[in-house]
Amino acid sequence: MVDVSIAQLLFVSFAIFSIGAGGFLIRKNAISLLICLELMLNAVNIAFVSFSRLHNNESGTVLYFFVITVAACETAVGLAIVLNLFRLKKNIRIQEANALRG
Amino acid sequence: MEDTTILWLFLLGKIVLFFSVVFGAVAPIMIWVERRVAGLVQDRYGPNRVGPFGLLQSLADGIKLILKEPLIPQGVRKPYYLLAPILAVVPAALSFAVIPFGPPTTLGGMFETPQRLQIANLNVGLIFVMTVTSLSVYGVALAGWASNNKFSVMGALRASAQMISYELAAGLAIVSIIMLSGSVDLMRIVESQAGLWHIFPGFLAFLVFLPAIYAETNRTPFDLPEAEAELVVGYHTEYSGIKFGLFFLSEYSIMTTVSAIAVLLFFGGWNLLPGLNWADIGIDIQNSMIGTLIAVSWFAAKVAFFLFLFVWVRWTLPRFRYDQLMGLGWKTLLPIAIFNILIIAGFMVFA
Amino acid sequence: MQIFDYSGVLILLILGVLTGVGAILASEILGSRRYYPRKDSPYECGIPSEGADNTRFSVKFYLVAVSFILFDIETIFLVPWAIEFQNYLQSGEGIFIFFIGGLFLFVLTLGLIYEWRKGLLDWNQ
Amino acid sequence: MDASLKILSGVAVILPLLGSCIWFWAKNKIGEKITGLAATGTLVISFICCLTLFWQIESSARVEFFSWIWMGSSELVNFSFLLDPLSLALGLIVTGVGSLIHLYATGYMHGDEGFGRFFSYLNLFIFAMLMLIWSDSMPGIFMGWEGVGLCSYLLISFWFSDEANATAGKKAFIVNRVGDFGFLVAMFCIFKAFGTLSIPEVLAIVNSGNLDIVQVGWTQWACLGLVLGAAGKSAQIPLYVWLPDAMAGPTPVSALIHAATMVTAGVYLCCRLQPLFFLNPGVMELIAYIGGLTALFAASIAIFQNDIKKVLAYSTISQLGYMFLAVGLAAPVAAYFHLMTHAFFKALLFLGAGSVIHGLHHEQDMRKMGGLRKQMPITFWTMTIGVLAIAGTPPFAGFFSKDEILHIVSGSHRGLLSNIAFVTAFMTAFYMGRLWIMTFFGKSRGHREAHESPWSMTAVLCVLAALSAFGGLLNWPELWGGNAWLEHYLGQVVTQMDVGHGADALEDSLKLAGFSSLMGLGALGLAWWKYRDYQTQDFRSPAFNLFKNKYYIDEFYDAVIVRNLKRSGEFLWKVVDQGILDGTLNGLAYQAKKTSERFRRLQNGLLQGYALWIWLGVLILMISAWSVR
Amino acid sequence: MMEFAFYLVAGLMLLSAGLVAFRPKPIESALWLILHFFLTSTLYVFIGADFVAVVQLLVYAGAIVVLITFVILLLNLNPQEISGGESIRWTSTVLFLCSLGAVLFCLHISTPSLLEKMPAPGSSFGSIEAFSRTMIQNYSWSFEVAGFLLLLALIGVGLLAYRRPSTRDHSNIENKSEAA
Repeated sequence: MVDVSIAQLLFVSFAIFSIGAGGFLIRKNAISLLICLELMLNAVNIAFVSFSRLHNNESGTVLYFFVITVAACETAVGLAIVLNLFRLKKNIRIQEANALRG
Repeated sequence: MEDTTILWLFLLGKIVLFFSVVFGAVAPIMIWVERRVAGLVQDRYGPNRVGPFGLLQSLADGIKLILKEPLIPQGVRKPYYLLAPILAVVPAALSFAVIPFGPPTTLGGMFETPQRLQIANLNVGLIFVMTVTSLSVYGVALAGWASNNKFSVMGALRASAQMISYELAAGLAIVSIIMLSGSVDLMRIVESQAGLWHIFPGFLAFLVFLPAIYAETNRTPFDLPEAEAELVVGYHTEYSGIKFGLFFLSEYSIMTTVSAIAVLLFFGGWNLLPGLNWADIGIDIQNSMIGTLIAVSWFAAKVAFFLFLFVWVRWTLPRFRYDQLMGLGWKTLLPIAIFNILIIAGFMVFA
Repeated sequence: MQIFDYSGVLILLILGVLTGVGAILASEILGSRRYYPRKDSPYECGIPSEGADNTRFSVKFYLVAVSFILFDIETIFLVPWAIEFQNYLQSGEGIFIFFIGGLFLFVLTLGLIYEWRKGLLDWNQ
Repeated sequence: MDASLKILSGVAVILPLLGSCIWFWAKNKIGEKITGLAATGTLVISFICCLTLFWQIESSARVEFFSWIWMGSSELVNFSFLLDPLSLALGLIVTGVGSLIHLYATGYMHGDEGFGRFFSYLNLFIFAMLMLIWSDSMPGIFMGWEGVGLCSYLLISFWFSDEANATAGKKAFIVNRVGDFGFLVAMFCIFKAFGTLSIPEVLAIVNSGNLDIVQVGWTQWACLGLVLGAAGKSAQIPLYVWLPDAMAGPTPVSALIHAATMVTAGVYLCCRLQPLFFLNPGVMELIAYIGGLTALFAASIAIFQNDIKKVLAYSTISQLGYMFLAVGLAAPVAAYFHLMTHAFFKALLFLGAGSVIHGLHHEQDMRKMGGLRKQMPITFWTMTIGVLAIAGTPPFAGFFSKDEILHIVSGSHRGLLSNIAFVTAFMTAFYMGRLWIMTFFGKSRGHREAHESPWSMTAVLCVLAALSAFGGLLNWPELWGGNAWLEHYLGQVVTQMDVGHGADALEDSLKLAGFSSLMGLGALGLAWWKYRDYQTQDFRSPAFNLFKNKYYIDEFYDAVIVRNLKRSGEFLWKVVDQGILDGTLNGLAYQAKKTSERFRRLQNGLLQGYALWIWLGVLILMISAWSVR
Repeated sequence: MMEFAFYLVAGLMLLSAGLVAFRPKPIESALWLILHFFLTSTLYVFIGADFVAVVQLLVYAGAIVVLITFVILLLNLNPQEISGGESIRWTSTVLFLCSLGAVLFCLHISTPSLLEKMPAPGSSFGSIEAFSRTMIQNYSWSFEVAGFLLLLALIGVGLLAYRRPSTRDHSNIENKSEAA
């Protein structure tokens, strides 16, 4: 197994997370948003597994498992909402879905 | 321990063996067998002109495909159109990585310790196979979407939906087998079947697994998406030449992988018979070269039988309508698989 | 020696890609070139294609995909349970492991029944 | 003895009150004629009770009814009557003249839809007047005082449908309230000084003489308050403006309230609390001068008035001025005598004017009258007796009471006041003559045919004419061989300044009497000469406008007080209430809205905006956690 | 050699993540996402977590991205409708970069203990037997809750996405709106 320091792993994880967050903030259509969200969740998983490896304890990977289920459910419901959005507005630009405002 | 170079050589040897056998031999022979059996079933001769009994017919077809014009229809999404066949072939190739086609042997003394006759003995072997089958959906989906033809898109969606739903049933069947054998590594699953093949306790699982693998490879009863009559050959309508060949190649290689898995999980891989083992009849499959060869050939025979089963089923069963097909997948196989898990669990706990 | 095995997988992956790309390149090079318009239009049993080419598709496919994900994860959750099944059996807590798996399966069959009753699974078009 | 007194006084007071409640809705039940007679009947009964009380009570009696227990300490306010010469005399006048006017009113108000209502108000007025003059405690008097004010308001604006009447009623009520304010201040000071409000106790303490300086100081304020109250109620200089406007009410009302009874309340009050006024002679002097000035002032205005009732109103004010003059010069008996005679002939004059107006179908402007001598003979003769009486011609009552006052005024050696008194006497005679001639002599300027009033009105006129003719007998001066009955009768209660009884006194009084009667007749002759063939013209001098417009007093009051009040009210309303209170409140609300408006924009529905804020929050959290490490 | 492999994989991961986030067409970013998940699973292999690597492939690459691809195919939006002019909004970019820098700075000067190499993992780390033993032993309760969560997601999607078609059964989306 390649011996690599936790800092490097965390750096990779945070970098991916930032890219995902940046994408989330910048992109305009709903599906890209969800994809960026996947990126962010994936980055979190990397951190989990790397810490699990650091402490040589399997609970990190188990938590990874539950994060995956949450990601899956979230994507499923998210896409259902996007579908409805599309059905309603014939486009899925996020700017236009701003009815819930003060 | 052996020095690494020999191991690497052995690994390359295995890979070369796999490629030559699966891609080079099994696929073309299967095509030939299929057309011959089709002919016999329909009371006509199959291809028998090219080479003895037409054996070289499929080789000839291969060369023809390569020489055909690389036609790219207009209005097609070019990058994805070309990417699709590659995405179809890659999982087909990968799927064979974890299949052990023989007992751990020292190949007649070449190695001190018995080596595994599988390209990569991952301890998560079975799940890797499941992953690979689920990856093959991409090839199909992209092919349909890229070729910009509404029938092919329709075919692709239907094919992928079908593959997805039957994958589930296969997955749950595999889970029950894992329960029986207690491990995910294929080698250990085969060793656990030494006494009793899994087909007997897990007969329901096999009952679910068989139709699942047929649906997964879009074979006969479930080949509606590419049926000529309805959907103009489905998702690879716009493909011609070698690109179509690649789809064909990936289909047949996945077919061999899946039948190999079926043999490994249910029919005890290279074990002789449920009650009888090689050692009982005096053949040392671990150290003697010949023993290993006999075991491997016994395993190959079983896989051949399953392949023949594919062809046989193709020309006997009528094609499912799509809603029957999906209904079977979701409303019968899946419940049976779940029920089967409970039965086996209950059986093991209380009996 | 995990690396040794994964390198096997890697090599196979590379070989697969190579066969794909190689085949396409070969046909590019060796293929003959004769061009006339009829070949380029999408093939529909000879009938010139009509109707919008980007017709949308039933939401059923989406529902199938979602059910697939959720049940796939169920399968994945069951795998470790299956693996641990025999250990707990030998250590005498068979009932406990059975109960856990049973409850999990029951919850998810509820989902399946819900879908079945709601008519998501019947493709009667 | 006490029980019978209690019953009599009770009946005399309560009967009018009950009456007022009944007549209100009785009119359409039992018909107009019967209501009128019944109302007059209640008055006659209470007059009879007064008469019997008058005969039975020698000096004074105190009748206890009940005390307003729930009004704090019991001795503070108790509901009881003090029946002594002062209150009984006035009581007789009130009920007597009242019943006559009730009889007159049945004729005058015939056919008016508010008939029942009118009589209920009149009865209520009588009840209030009796309460005022009979109750023995200041709050009791005050209750009567207010009741009278109320009834005057109700009766002045009787025909409230007409805007002018309503405003006149309001004006009378408000001006009276100013007077009542003075009365209240007086009550507080008395209570502060003597700790009690019952008049006998107060007078006992004052007469006992052992008062310390502080108490005297308080009494001074009390007297000033009383003067203000009296001026308000009896229409003296500062607060007289309401009486001329009060003529908007029906004529019987003017006769009863604004001639005979209510306006005399002030005089009665000063006589009742005379010991208090003796404590501070300055106030007495003030009263005298107020009286004199009012007399002169009102008389000068009366000369130039063309409305018959306005002339009589101003003459009432000037006669009251005379009474105050007498009270001011410590001659309450003279004031009282003039008050009684004035009640008779002024009621007569008013009712006469009423019948003239009734005859001419509500025509009040003298310039449109004239030559009514033949058409209304009874009214003419009774009016002549009244005019002669007020002008001070010898045989009539007016001569004796006015002469008494003139005698006192000249006797008090106050040059200015005596001159004022004599000039006013001349002016009184002149304007009464003018009125007399313009209405009854000359050609009939009015184009309508006048008819004589019915018997109920003319009979009352005759009775009053008789009274004003023989009224003088009440206090025939001893100097002239009379028994001065009133002087002796009232002397039990009030002290009268002695004018001297020597031989030269007789001679002086005879000279004075002769001179005043000559002046009266001269004024009448001048009026006769001036207005015999009166067409339309009047004096044309610049000063004429001044008199004609009543010295612009009303406009002056309006400009100084009313407008300022309105402006300050406006200021309070606009600046303080709207500006400050509402301003701050609305300001706060506005600010809240503004800030919330800004925050609302933060939540603009943009999904990624929210994500940005979350990201920032996480970042800050991380950095702070790391820095605190 | 392994060091170099790790850096290569990490670099490729970042590259593919960038492409996923910032390529205009969603279908393209979906495919780059698949590559990204492949690289992530190789990263897990490097770390030693085998089972996690395969599960990553199976679930992420094999199921979730399939769903996303399906939706992209289903919606079949014309490209400009989906991508639209991706005007880079400077505020978010600036914020993102400075936050990246800030955290890296903190990580960099953080305790040195983070920087030295991680010890070799135990023999059974990452194997499926170890994973399942920990899971069933410590997390059996959350195992059930996860099942319940899946049920909820299923019902949620059932409610959201599927409206019982009216009598005229046009099951494709295009005229679903009239039917609904």
